[in-house]
Amino acid sequence: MIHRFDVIVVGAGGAGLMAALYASRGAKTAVISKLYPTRSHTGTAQGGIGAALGNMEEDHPEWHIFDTIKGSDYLADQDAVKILCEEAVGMVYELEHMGLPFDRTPDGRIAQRPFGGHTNNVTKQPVRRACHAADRTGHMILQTVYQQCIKNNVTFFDEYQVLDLLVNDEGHVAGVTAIHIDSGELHTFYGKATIFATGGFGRLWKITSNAYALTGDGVAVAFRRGIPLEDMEFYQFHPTGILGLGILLTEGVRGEGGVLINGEGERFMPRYAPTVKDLASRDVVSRAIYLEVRAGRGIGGKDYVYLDVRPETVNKYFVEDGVKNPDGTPRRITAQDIRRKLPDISDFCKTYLQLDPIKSPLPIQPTAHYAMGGIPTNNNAEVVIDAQGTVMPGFYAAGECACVSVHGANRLGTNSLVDILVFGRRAGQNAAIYAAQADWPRLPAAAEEPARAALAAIRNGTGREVVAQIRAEMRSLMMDNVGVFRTEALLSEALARLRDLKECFSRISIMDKGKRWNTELLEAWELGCMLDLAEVTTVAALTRTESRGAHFREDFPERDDVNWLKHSLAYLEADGQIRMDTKPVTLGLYEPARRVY
Amino acid sequence: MAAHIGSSARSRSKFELYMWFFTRVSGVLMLVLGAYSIIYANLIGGPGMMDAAAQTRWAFFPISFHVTASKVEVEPNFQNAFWQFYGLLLFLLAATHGTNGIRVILKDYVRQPVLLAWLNALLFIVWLSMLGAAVYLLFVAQGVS
Amino acid sequence: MSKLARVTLSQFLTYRGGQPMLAWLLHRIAGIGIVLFVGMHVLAAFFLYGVTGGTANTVANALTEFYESRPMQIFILFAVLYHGINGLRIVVLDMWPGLHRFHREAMWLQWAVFLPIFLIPAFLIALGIKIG
Amino acid sequence: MKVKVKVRRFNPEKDHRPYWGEYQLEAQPTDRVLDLLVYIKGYIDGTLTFRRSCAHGICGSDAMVINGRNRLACKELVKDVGRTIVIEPLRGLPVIKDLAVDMEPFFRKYRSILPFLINDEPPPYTERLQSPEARERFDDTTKCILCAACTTSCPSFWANDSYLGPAAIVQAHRFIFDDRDRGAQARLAILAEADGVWRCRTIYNCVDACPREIDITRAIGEVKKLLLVE
Repeated sequence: MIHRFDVIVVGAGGAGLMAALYASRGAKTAVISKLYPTRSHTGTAQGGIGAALGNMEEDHPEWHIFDTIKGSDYLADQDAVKILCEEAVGMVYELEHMGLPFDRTPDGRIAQRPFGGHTNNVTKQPVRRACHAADRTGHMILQTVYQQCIKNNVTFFDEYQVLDLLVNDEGHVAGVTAIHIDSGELHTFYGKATIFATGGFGRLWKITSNAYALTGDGVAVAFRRGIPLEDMEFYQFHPTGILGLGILLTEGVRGEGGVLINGEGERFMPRYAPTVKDLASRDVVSRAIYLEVRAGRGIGGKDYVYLDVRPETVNKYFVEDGVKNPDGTPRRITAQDIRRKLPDISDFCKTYLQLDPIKSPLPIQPTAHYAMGGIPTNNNAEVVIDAQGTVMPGFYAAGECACVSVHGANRLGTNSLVDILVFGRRAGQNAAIYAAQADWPRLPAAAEEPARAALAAIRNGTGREVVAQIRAEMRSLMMDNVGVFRTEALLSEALARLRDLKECFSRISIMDKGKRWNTELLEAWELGCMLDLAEVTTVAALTRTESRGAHFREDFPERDDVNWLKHSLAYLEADGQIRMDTKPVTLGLYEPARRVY
Repeated sequence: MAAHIGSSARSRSKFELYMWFFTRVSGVLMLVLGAYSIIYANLIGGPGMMDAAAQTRWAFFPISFHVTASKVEVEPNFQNAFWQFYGLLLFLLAATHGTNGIRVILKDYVRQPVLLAWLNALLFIVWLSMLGAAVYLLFVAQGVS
Repeated sequence: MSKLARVTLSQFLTYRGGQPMLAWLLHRIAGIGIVLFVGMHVLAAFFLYGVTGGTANTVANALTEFYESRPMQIFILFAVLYHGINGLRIVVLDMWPGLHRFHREAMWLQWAVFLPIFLIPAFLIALGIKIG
Repeated sequence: MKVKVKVRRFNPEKDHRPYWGEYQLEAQPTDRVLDLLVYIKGYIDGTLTFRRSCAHGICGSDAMVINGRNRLACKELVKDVGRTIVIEPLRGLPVIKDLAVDMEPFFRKYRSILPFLINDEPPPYTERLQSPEARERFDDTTKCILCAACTTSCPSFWANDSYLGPAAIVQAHRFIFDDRDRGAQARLAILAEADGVWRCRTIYNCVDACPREIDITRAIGEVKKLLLVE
């Protein structure tokens, strides 16, 4: 079945919905999502959205720009960061006008809290920049933007999973092939402009904060269609995931005063980041945790530390650090404040740890969280396919699946929400403008065939390999070898074993041969995507012989601006090999400097 | 797939609101009326003159038939215009409360609209007949006994 | 598509709702019971006084015999008291929605009020003891 | 520890009626019920079908009946549900396959209550002001994740699926009590209909079922009260 729309949006998280909302104002728009939109992973974002409103204390978008660039370890494109941080302010107001229930200050303005890496550029102290709705800011953003889509009668194709990107011989994108999960039928979505907002791929790692759905389908599909992937070696590990499960405990916990404590009862972050301490950026904190664990200072000598947000602990360090409220009075928190400001966190801890954060410290470990890399785009969210910035006509990407790059080598907390909205909006606007003036691209002949063949190969496979087994091995491998600390030996081993796993993957079989709701088939297909992305990530990590942001090579522990102040691009060659290339970083605002917190 | 925003041509009937409120008010009122009857029965007849069953019957519904087997003087204590109208009010409340309750249950479980309409019509007739019977018993039958 | 949407009686009964679900079920059963009882009673009375002028009437006798049987008496007592007290709980919660927070406590309070009021007379009826 | 998982299976492509699938497996007391389902699907029976995504109670994909109650499979731990775990699809929505039900009727009701801020007044350049107290007024109902656990636990909904259901009313409450919203009258008119709030019989199954601990009956009660005093 063929559906014709001017603009096709794939993915219904924050970026997809924002793109759809704006595109639908000027073009016939469809949103395709493998989940119901309200299930999207944007909904799990907790702590806040960064914007320099200055509601609590002095703040400026310029400071936000600087923090983002510094957080990125100077790998972000600075023109894009400028757009991100300047549009963030208007974006937050727009969300408020859409009805988002932000928490409020006593005088009725949007409340803000400190977050890792956000600082007052003069005093270097943490600044309150994260606008929040309790600890469910992402949930409220997702709901609010979805509500606006309902209001504007956006057309949704819920539970349709995209399997292929349609690229014609002229190199124009003509839409996508998707499977209707319920019927098992393939549908062709034929459009003038296609926007990918398919999210990340945290499921590559064993311990992850990411949902089951985050298997990187969109990124893999684009990669297989010849689009290079940018900066894939940069994958962020969030420092505070619940031990063993990886469920996120927001940075907002530390924003409210929570501290990290090692097995000796010591608050160790001041040793790694003397100025902002526990509110250093995520790569720094995650590495610090691993270093403590390696030095035998994990809790009970094991591989985790405590996040302590008990009021007595927090207030003790507030006194020690001399932390003040905006009005100059000494800052204190009570158990009541924690319950009110972090209700979901309290709920997670009770459900999964049987611990009350007010009474007990919380066992945490770094958890795979966010892909800085992805489908390369320019500032208009148009996908670019080479180092020269050549645009692929009719193709847009936004959100975690895209790499603008505003996050560089390490994303600052709260900036993912800004990214999805600002660049989601740009993708929607630009796609609608493009669709209004572009001709219909030629639809490739037998457009559905590649997807049909891919599924048939899985469905008819008669090998003895088990999908779940391969998936589990891949995730352990990525966690152990392509995690926070990397070396050539670890990465080479990972690459060899990933290629073995890919070989195994060609010999799988599945039990479910039916058509309707065959999620076993789709999970197997998703595993193929993940294996591709795992390989790209590993190859990219092997290639970059320096340490920058989230990518830390123990064999190359220093940042190397001479050779590596550039983005990487990974291309899939016709023979299945991955070819690495680079492209320059856009500077212009701040020259790379040593990064200390 | 496309969102359908609620049509503007919605009826703005407040019937359900009124019935919901009536159910609550009548329920409380019936409890009050029942309590008053049993207090009155005890004040007039006392435990010595009426057995528990008679008191209960009187409390549930104040009609002189309910106490005729007692040792109390039915007339004029229990058989006068006050108690006739008291009984009528109680019965009106009870019958309407109960009929509405049945209507609500039918609305829950009967899914064919035509059948539901017939059952509701039948229910309405039963309600009217009950009221008729009650008026007859309270004002005619009781009057002649 | 619309397969297995209808909730069957067994699915209904195997859902482990809390006490309020039981209360609601009892409230409905009691309500229907009262309507039937009152209906029979009015009908019997109407036949007795309206049709045969106070003398014996077969329809009235049969109905009266049924609802004056001891189990029926206990059931009616139960129905009226339960429906009344449970109804009162709902009215109170409806009028002050803030009290919904205490809905579990309200259930226990309701049992504490209902049980003595119901059990003592029911016990007497069951034993056939008359007071007065 | 060994656990037995009984799952209500139904595949419309080959089954005429549902049947019980039984699986024995080894589990940790702190495993989520969802982990067991994922394990069964991965290693025992790949045809087992269910929805899941975030796996920590935020996305609302995996609401199902666990041991007779509506729960999110990702928020129930094995140690709390016992060694025999009986899992069924949500009641009152059409079963698509095994534990996956058709959510469309549910979302249709959600869309019918105008679930978006209505305010045509031109907004200020910055944010509209709202006091913390006014924000607190509807805080509880902003937590809803549309998992449908409440609506499908409601005997009124089971009896008659024309009832809007608790989730839709909760979503309406979130806007009606938001002092920035101007659409309360339109929403109240919808909720005042026969299939609106009056079908709520204060059974509290929804409150027990809600994984977000929203005081749903209170929210519905507040809407009823508002309709009454209007």
